[in-house]
Amino acid sequence: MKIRYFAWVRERVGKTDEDIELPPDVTTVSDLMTWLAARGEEYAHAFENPKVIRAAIDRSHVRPEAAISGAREIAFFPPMTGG
Amino acid sequence: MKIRYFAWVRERVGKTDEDIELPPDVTTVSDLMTWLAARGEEYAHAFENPKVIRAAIDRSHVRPEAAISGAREIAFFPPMTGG
Amino acid sequence: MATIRLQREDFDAAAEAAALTRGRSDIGAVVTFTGICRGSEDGDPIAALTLEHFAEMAETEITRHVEDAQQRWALLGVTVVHRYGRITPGENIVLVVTASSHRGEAFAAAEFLMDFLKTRAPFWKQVESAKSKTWVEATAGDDAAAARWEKPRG
Amino acid sequence: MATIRLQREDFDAAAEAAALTRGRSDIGAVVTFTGICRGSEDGDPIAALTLEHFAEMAETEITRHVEDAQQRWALLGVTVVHRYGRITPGENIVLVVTASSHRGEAFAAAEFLMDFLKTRAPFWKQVESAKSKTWVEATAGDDAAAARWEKPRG
Repeated sequence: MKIRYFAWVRERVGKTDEDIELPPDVTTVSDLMTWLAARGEEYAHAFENPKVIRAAIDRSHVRPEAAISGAREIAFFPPMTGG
Repeated sequence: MKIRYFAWVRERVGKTDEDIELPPDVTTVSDLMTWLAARGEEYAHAFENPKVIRAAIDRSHVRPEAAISGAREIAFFPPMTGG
Repeated sequence: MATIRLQREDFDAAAEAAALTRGRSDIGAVVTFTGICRGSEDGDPIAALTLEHFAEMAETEITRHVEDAQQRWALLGVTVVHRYGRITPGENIVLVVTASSHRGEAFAAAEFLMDFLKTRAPFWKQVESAKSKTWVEATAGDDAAAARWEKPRG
Repeated sequence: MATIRLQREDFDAAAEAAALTRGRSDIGAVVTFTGICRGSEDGDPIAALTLEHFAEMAETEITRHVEDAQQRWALLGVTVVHRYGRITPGENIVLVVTASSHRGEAFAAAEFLMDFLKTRAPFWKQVESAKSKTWVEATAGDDAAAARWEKPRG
């Protein structure tokens, strides 16, 4: 599955995107944040406060409890500050 | 006192403005409309429904009960439709 | 800090907006409202609108409402231009430009000024069609829009 | 009937508004909102803003909100242009133009679109000052502004 990072999530993780094989017990966006946070120091830093991180599955905003099965691309980013 | 007319009030009265000597018992805007309406057919037509006519004393909107003493100029017109 | 003009000629909305922001870096939001003469009124085609106005009072009233807007919101610039005379479909009628640090103030002030121009500025529109000339009637909707801004009486 | 563009280059607000109204006589009201980079943030001078964006999602999200606005209000034209990349004080950031027969719809749609661009479009602003680069934090005020438009859930 393709994972993309933006803004300070991207800066902390240290990459814009990556392809990852997920274990079968990672079924929601929230699970995925917990799983990513355990991958290393930079991920732990990026996901230290999952409440402030927003997610999109296949370019639509989703809540942390959203299921990720069938997703092609999941993006993580801070709250938007456009406009 | 100078009286000015605008839009369909002007069209009905048939003039843009005039100088009038008012009798002392005409003390409010409402009195003035009643007094003007008795001046002739064109005035009667213009002021046949005083409720829909707006007035300004010295370029400020006023209500029909406003006193006219001290006024230099009184204007009558329909509700505004600018913008 | 405010430009108010009543004029027969057309205006250039972009030039007016540019004049408000030129050389400044404190403005974060500019709202421009342009009112345009439509080609039909209640479904009937029109040839033109003629705007009659009470010039001296219009200037006074618009100035008063611009000052009121400046007290209500932190505005960094305001421009109001209102045309009079004969205006054909597609032509501009009125322009309001408001500038502020933040968008909320600029939007609110522009709506406030337009609502007051519609109901309190001494302008009257006459519609000219192929068969007649008729004065536009004031609408309850415009009065309701203006009433939103009324302050509670103390 | 809608133009949506994400671009690095500046835009010409006047040209975009003119493009919406050209050759038409059904439009009575045009609202143009321009968001501009201010020279200071919370009182501290800034050198520039850098806007990062998620391009494919931004297009999808903006299109969705433009379609929502078109269903809510009788719009005769909508243009949204959002810049990304490095933007210095005084430069344009975002443009929303809405056209309608009547002013109420044009104002409401422009405010709606701006509130959603602020809170839902995937853009992130980084402030560059003489001493640091910091990401702008989302504000509760912007969330509240966007929440005004939420439909009651059935």
